[in-house]
Amino acid sequence: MLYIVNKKGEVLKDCVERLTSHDVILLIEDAVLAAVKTSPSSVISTLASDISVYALRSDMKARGLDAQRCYERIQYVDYAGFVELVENNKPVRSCF
Amino acid sequence: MNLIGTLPLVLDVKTLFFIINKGLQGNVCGQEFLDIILMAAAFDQKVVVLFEGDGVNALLKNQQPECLNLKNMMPVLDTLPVYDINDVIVEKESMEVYGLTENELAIKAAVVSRSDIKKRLRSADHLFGF
Amino acid sequence: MLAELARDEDGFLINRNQWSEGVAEAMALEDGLTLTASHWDIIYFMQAYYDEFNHQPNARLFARAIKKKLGAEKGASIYLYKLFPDGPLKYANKYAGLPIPPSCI
Amino acid sequence: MKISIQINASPYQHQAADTAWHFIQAALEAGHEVYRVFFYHDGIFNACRDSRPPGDERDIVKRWSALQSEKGVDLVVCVSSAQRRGLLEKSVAKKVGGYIHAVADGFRIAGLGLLMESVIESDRHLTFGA
Repeated sequence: MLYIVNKKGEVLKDCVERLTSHDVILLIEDAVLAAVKTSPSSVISTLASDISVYALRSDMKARGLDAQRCYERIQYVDYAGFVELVENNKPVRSCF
Repeated sequence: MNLIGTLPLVLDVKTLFFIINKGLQGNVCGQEFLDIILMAAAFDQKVVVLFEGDGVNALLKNQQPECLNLKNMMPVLDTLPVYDINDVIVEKESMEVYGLTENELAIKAAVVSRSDIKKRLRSADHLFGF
Repeated sequence: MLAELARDEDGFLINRNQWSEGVAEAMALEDGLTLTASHWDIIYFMQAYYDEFNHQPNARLFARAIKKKLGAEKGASIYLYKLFPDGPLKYANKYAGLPIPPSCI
Repeated sequence: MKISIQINASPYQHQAADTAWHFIQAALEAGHEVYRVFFYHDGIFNACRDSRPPGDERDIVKRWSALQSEKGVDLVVCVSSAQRRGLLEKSVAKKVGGYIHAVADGFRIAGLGLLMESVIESDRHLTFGA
């Protein structure tokens, strides 16, 4: 199952609490900030290793966020990759 | 069944989950979301309505949005069985967060654990939120 | 009788308190329709549905709800259109003294 | 795959309409079919003909119109969402003395049935919201 999340805070938290094995989460829009390493660590760092975490590259770039500042587990996709995630996962839940 | 003079109309049936995770009052989006739910039933789709997160409070009795001149959506929830929408579930963990019990809910809803909901979600075709 | 009532551009009552069976008959007559027992079944159904659920169905839901309550025959489009040739949803609401549904304007 | 898109947020106020547009471009590029884009809630403001952003900014409404005229993507605005928010189809506007040019080129105003059809026909349904 694919979760598309567009903001941090409660929306991301509600979503993260419901992720289970082999789910995929894609951070878009303002949610890409959750990919950045923080102190204390963000909820993204607490996720089990069998959950794939993606961030939309153009939303990172637009906000000046560099992959080097982000958790190592984050994978990056462009819009073509976004489409592939949608194609390869069902169902899709948009969290906004 | 009357098949004579009737075109064989085969409508695909999909399983659609409608997730209510916020209140139904305060803005018109909840009201408009209910319209989609009812419409899905009118198209003979398999409809599941799920209340979770803050949305469990949308089931509270005694909501009085009329005091703000807002339309009360609680009676509209009572139309669900009219359109044969009987698969209404509410997440157990969210009920616990707010200390709610089943008899505090305005409509009949099955209390289901987060993990069992997840199993059902995985078999859905499309998920809707608002 | 109709002249003194506040109504919108489609002739719908602005204030349902002014509704009576006589008003419904007059509004229908103005549209060239004489209400029969079959019309009243639908009109009373609309009023009861609105009072119970605080909701106005669209055309598809309307037929569905009637089918559920009054049986498949009365919920059939052909039957409803025979009763209200210019649009069952719009005119059933109108003669019931209810607001005009968004899709009917 | 066939993709159905729903847009729930107004343009400019939020990124949803931009994200949806970029997603649709990529989906078409990859050879997928975008069955329909359905504008709901405040998403109906994506169809406002008189939106006039400054000349050096993206024109979201024109971009949608172009998607329809160049790629043939069906753009449908929900009639009840639109009427509530003051966006009237020409014939309705004429009747009530409203503004008859409100809806931009390439959009059509219709009911929720078209959303349901789009959802039933499509392999994926994606909602973009605020």
